[in-house]
Amino acid sequence: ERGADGHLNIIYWQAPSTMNPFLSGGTKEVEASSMVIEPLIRFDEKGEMVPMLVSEIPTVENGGVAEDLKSITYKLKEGVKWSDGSDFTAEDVVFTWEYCTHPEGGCAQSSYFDGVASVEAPDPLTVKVNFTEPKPFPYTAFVGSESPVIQKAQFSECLGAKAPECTDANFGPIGTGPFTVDEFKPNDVISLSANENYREADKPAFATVTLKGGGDAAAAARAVLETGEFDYAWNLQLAPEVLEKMEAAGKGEVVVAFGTSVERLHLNQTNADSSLGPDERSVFMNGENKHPFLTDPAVGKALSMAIDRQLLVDVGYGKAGKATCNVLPAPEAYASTANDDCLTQDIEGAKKVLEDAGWVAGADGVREKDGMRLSVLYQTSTNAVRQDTQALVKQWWNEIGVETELRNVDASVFFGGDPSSPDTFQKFYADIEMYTNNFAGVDPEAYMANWRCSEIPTPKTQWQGSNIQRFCDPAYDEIVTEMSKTADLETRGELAKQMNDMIVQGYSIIPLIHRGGQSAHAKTLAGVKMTDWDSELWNIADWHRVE
Amino acid sequence: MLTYFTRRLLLAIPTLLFIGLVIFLLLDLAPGDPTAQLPLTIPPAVREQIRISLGLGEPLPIRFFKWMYQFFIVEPQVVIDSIFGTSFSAGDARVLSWQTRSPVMDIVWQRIPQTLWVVGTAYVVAIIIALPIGIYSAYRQYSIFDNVGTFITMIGFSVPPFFSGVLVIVIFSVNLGWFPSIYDTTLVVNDWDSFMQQLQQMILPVMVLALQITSQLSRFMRASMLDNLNQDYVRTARAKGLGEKSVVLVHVLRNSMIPVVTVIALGIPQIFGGAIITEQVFKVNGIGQLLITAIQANDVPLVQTLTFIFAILIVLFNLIADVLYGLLDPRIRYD
Amino acid sequence: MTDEKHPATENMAPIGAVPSGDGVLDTGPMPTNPPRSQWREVWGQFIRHKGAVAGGIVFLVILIGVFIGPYIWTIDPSYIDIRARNQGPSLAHPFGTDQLGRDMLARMMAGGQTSMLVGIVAMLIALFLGTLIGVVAGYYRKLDGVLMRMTDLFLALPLLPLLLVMVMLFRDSLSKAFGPETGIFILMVTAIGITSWMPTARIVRGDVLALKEREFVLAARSIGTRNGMLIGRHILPNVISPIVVSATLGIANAIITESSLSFLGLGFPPDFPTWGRLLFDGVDYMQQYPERVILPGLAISLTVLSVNYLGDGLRDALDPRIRGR
Amino acid sequence: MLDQALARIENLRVEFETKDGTVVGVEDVSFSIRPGETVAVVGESGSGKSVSSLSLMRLVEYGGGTIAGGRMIFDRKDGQELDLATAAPDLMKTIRGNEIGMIFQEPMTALNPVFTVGKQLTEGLRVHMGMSKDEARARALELMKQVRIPEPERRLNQYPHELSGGMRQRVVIAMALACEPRLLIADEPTTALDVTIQAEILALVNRLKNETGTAVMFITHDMAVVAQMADRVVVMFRGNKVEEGPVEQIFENPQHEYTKALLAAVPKLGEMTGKPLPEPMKLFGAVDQKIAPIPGENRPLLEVRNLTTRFAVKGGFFRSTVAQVHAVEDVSFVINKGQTLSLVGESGCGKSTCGRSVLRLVEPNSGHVWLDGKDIIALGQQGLRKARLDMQMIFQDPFASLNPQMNLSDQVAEPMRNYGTHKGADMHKRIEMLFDRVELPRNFMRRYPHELSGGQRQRVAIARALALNPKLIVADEAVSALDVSVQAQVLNLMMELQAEMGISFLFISHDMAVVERVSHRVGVMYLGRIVEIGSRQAVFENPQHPYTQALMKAVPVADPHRRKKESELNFKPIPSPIHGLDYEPEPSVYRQIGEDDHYVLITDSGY
Ligand SMILES: Nc1ncnc2c1ncn2[C@@H]1O[C@H](COP(=O)(O)OP(=O)(O)OP(=O)(O)O)[C@@H](O)[C@H]1O
Ligand SMILES: Nc1ncnc2c1ncn2[C@@H]1O[C@H](COP(=O)(O)OP(=O)(O)OP(=O)(O)O)[C@@H](O)[C@H]1O
Ligand SMILES: [Mg+2]
Ligand SMILES: [Mg+2]
Repeated sequence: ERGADGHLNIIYWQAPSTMNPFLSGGTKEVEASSMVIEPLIRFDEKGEMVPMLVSEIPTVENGGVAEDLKSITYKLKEGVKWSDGSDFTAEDVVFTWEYCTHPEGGCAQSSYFDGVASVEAPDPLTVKVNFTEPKPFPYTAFVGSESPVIQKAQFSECLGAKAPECTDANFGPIGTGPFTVDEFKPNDVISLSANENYREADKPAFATVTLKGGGDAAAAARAVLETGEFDYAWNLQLAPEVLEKMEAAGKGEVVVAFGTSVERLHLNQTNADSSLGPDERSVFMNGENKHPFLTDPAVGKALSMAIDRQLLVDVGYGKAGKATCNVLPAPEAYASTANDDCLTQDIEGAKKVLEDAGWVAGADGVREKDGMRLSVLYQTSTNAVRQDTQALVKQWWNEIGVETELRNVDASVFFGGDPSSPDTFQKFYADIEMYTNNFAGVDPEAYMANWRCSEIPTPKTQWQGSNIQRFCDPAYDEIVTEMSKTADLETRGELAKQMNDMIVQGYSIIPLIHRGGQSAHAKTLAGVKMTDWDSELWNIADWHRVE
Repeated sequence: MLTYFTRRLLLAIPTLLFIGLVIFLLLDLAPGDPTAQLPLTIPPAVREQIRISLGLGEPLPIRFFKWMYQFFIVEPQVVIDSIFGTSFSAGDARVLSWQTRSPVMDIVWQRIPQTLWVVGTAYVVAIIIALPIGIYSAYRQYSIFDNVGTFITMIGFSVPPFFSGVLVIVIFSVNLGWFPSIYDTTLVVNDWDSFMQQLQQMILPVMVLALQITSQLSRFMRASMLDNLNQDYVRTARAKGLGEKSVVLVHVLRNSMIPVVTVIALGIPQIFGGAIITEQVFKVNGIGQLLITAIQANDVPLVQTLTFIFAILIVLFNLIADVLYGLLDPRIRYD
Repeated sequence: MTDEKHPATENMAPIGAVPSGDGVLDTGPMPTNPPRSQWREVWGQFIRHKGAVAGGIVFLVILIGVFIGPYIWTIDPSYIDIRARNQGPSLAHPFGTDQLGRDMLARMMAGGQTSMLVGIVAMLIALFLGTLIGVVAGYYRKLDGVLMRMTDLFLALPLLPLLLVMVMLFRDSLSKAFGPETGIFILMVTAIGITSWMPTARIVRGDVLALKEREFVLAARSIGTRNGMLIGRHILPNVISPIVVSATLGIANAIITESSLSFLGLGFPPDFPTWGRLLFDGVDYMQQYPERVILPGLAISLTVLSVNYLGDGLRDALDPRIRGR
Repeated sequence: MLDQALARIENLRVEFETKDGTVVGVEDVSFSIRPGETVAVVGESGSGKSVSSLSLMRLVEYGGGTIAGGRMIFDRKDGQELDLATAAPDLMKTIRGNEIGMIFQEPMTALNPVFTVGKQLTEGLRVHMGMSKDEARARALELMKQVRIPEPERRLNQYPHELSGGMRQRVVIAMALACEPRLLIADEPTTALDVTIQAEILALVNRLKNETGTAVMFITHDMAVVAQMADRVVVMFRGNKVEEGPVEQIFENPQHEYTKALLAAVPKLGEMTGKPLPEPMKLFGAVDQKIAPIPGENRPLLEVRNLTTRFAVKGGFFRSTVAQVHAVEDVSFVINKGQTLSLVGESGCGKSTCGRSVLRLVEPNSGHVWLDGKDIIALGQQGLRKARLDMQMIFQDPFASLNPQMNLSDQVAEPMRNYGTHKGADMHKRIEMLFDRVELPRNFMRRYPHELSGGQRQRVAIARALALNPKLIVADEAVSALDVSVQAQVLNLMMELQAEMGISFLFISHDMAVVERVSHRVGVMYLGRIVEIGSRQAVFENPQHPYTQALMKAVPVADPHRRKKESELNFKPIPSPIHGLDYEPEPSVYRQIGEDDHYVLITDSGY
């Protein structure tokens, strides 16, 4: 029965700053807002689509998706109401598209509407999304927690440049989800209560929810696992033994879910020598200005072989990590198995690879060839686990005769796009850098397209671009194009694996760890279905209390 | 005194404008980007759109004057409006935070209560503890009490709060379960029970903060008492036949308090500035936590506004300290 | 003016008329200790201060431990022995090992070097700036207003963005000139130094303002002392006491600020051990491996305490008024 | 007068624990005080006078001392005898301030700066007499009237710093008298004050003694004051009593060597009558002392014309100058080579400022100063520095004018270092010579100022002033803070130097007897102007200006038979030297008296 289980306490150690995911695309904002506003379709814990506001998932078979793949038509569920009691209609969906694609709005999720020509509402319960090009995987707009639907009535005055002025709406959006916002304190705490007009009469089980922010991961974990003050804690990136010890207190349990996140090394394919000028350093010049040795696959191979990925998992990730050799480790249909040799460390093998390629140890143990020393600058963002990884990797590489200098950069600088800073990951003023990337949803097409030649960041593009390691292979670009025209899932899978292998075997990226989300919930909380494909709170309507 | 005060106040305006400019330039120069915290799945083109919508595209002087205008003209109007129900500020853009896209001052107002509760109480508690310790240590210089006091205060000074904070949480929340480890900012104190709850959740952070402040204040108090205990007027007071209590607590204390009171006054901006680490450790989410999250998120308007408010408080309390000095010490005259 | 005008000067006879020395009119008890050299005297007073001696010994032991220790305990602090991770104290690792199997004793020593250097160098920078600005503001009336408003400005400056700006502007050139580790060290120390000189400046200025009115300053001017000398010989030695106190607190403050920066993710890189960083890293493991917080915590506290007592003793020893007693 | 002693001190011994071991403050002292009697305790600095009195109050303990032996019998109101040395602290509390009152040496610091006079006055009354606030206030008012403070009601609400030194001292006296103590201890109540205020206060204590029959223990080293006040005298020397007797006997027939020396060292006003030139004092016990008049030369060295120095009083919104302190107003004088001109006058009349203006340590507003023909006012900074080679200053307070952090040889060496006149071994030799010259043991060179007695400090200051062989020395109250005997030594030293080296002195003092001893010429200052100037003989023997006459009258005479009565004294309060910006003072116009250069101001001086 709705509200029967009383109060639910959730802690997010990074506090949400707004409830409007279109204004701030941060994970914490998206997750918090997912309790209130919903997309048409969500992904469940296995990455499969679940209809939320539509009666069924449109496919080519059931006629929902046009044969030419240029449109998709959603049938909305009947009787769905906004929390203010008004009807949820197709107009709201159309408005959401208008809202997010307004040129002055700076909508953080506008990429979900890439390729969308228009959204129409032929009738109150039908939404038709038209694409400019055929779209083999059309489930982007209004699918997943990053692309929810907002109420037209509430936001109609908030289009474009006016968006930030609607503070009340941004902090307390009216939604179709199981909860409504009572009070929102930015970066601090959100108080919510059950939505009276939620479409399932007996849900949610909790009458009220508090989502508290602040502190750090250890404190959040402690609050759930040790003191029992909270029921659910999000994103517990902690040393495995610390978390185990806390779990041993018996008050709660740790849950993990894997999505597509991979911690990887990017090997700079361009020359990052610090003596080069700003127009040359790490600048891709059509095969000129190549990195002196990282473009040699033997070097990349040896670097990869020298790493004991499982140990990295044990030290830094525990349950929340798996050793991997693929940039695209999931979903299963797309995961290659061709590279799995790398899972076992082989220092001797690595040495031999280098030896064979002509890299011989010099007087100080560092290998050289043609006067070129194997000496790398290895950077990443500042983060305890990453620095442990760096230290371990450095030691292994030293063993095979590669000199390594470590550097770490404050995360807000490293991931910030400030073109004037030398330390951004896009600028890549280093030989090797390490971070995690993933893609939202379950379709890797856009993700794999990241490594086209045209995506390489350069000074001309203000260092914008997603092909960070400056990988460029015309053959690869062709496969990308091919995939964008292929609808058949199996073929798409093959293509994706092919691309994955090209990147991994070209050693421009060395995948290390397939990372999962790690959260904890109290033993008295049931119904949690942790997922990394969508918001962790995607099924909060089903959460309930047990003794 | 009044003319002195107004003269200093007037002088404060150019000072503050300059400080504002420096802060602005510093933050502008700082690397980092408001979109840094967004997931990497958001493509670069979208990020650029976001930056433009935040107003980052405009040239620097315009941004500075806009900010100054909003801070000094629009925000006071908003305050007036909210008090008198007028509508001077209608239509004027306020200083907006980049993270929340909401008016910065609203967030600051929201944070002040918990900061005052926790940091303010800690300050008061520290004063209440530190003064007697300082007085007695000085009165019995080099006694056991004095030595132990010195020892403890120096330890208190040398332990960073990120350690002492977690330590007390582990002891009092995890092992003993006496106090919560997480501060509830939504708690409304309206009856005895909620008041007790508030007390409970305040105890740990106040303890950690007060330890540090006590350490410093008691050193000041001790030194100041020592300076005065050997003055001639103390002997005069004794010769009048006054008891030790009134000699020390009336004659000596009043004089020793003059420098200490100004030190205390100068510490007050720190209360409003919050205690970054302690707030973070106990999830108090006051001004200090606001500042640090804003810095981490490159929320420039929020950071510069907070810093600037802090600068105003510093200038103001410097002035107040000087005035207090003049009030407490009849020998000092400012005209 | 030469002595020729007054040939009598050089061989003037003492005024025999006035009995002195042991004479009837000698004025009461006078200090009768034989004169000692100034530094011998300072030292003599210093070693009579029990706290100072204890503090000095502890400080010295810590210094020797962290700077000489690594020559005896030669394990590389960054050497990873992954099989030996998370061990408690043992003969092979007297302080245990960390989560990567690095030897904690070696890390404590390496961390101590950085922490001590940060403390001392940052303190020196702060002291230098604070004294300079305090003296100039107090001595030259015209600069007073400007300098004191500048102090307000620095009080208001947030350390973290400042540090980020400095890292951005100077890191590359510094690491090119001094190597990456020294480069970041210089940056951190400068940042801490230039954001913590203000209290010293205030105190020194106040004292100088008062000193300037003292008659011996006027007297010095009347015998032709130039401004520079006046500050050097007459003003500075008389503000030494607040400066020593600032120095004491400055070291502690710098060590703690550095560790707090670690907490905020801006301190030294995590692979660069400092006591503050070790303490911070240990906090998560506090319940499993308490020695990981106790050791660095103790090291910091001991240093701060010893410096405090050292400062007390030094201040007393440098003050000839107290020294004579 | 009762025979029964009010207080008897028997074999008192007081010790202090210091880092260098035990110091004996008072070794063995016995004497008694009868009701209605004034016992003067005299002796040099450090002889144990203060310690004895503090022991009587049992206040030594707070200074780190212990009463190591002896008894202090006090006759309580009810006739019972009590040994104060062993009385319980609680009992002492009821005696202090109630039955024994004490006036302290330093009026400037004895009052708590942050409480009003009224509060400090009523405190004792409320503790001891259990008075209510209003009663205590009424009584305080009465006391203020008794000590003749003008406008007593307003004063009660003022803070100590708002009163002049003399008034402050009177407040301290009122405080001591508040509960009508039966014994009043006055510890050098007038040493720091100038003659006029001193005279007032002495008269006041005398009057009170006569009116209330209080016994007074009067501590001083000024024999003239003793002569004015005492019934009986106790002479102390190095912690022991060396002589005791009625005042006449002590003055006329001293027994102990030390008493004789003390009396010999006292400069007495009128001693120089009839002598045109100053000459050194005859010191007791000194053999083969040459006493010869010091003629000097008749060539002018320093010429000061129309010197005016004003200090700005800032105020208002922009801290502009709203008024001026007319510290020195149109002052002119000449000092001949090898001669001494003394400036005398009340506290605050501008003597120090005048001396400093001559050296340009304070910038004068207008006027001319020629030193040996060189125009000092016209000099730039560099020239001025050079000119100071020839003119040096000895400051009012020897302790304040020495850097506490520098040892003595460095302080004396500093002027030579500054000008590079001597270097290395040469300089060292000269320092030694200077130490010998001012009679300081050479092994003092490494000492610090605080390790010296006042007299020794002043000698260091003199050595420093001499280091550059100056032609002119401005001696600002160079001996005021010293003991009589030390004072005599220092005065003689200065005169010797003058005779031998031909130094000219501008001697600033408020002690008329000293001035009479050392000067060739005297200028009397009042409110920034010289009201009378002339040869010492002319001014002292034939004072013309009414202020000069009043000043002369106020000087206590070291002769118990020539006591002054309060009625003879008549001082007007000094008008304020602060005037608005538009105030145009008249130029000083003088009238010549007789044939010599003896002049009297005829412009209105404000007196
Ligand atoms: N607190 C103290 N600690 C150590 N010695 C002291 C202390 N007070 C006084 N003495 C010593 O006791 C002796 C007597 O001092 P006292 O103050 O009685 O001298 P005095 O006769 O009053 O001199 P003056 O005329 O300078 O006031 C001196 O030798 C002095 O050094
Ligand atoms: N620096 C100054 N600023 C303002 N007024 C001053 C200053 N120095 C002295 N005066 C004032 O000038 C007047 C003369 O002071 P001065 O020191 O010359 O007196 P004095 O005759 O030396 O007195 P004393 O005998 O007390 O030393 C006084 O009213 C004093 O308050
Ligand atoms: Mg005395
Ligand atoms: Mg004077």
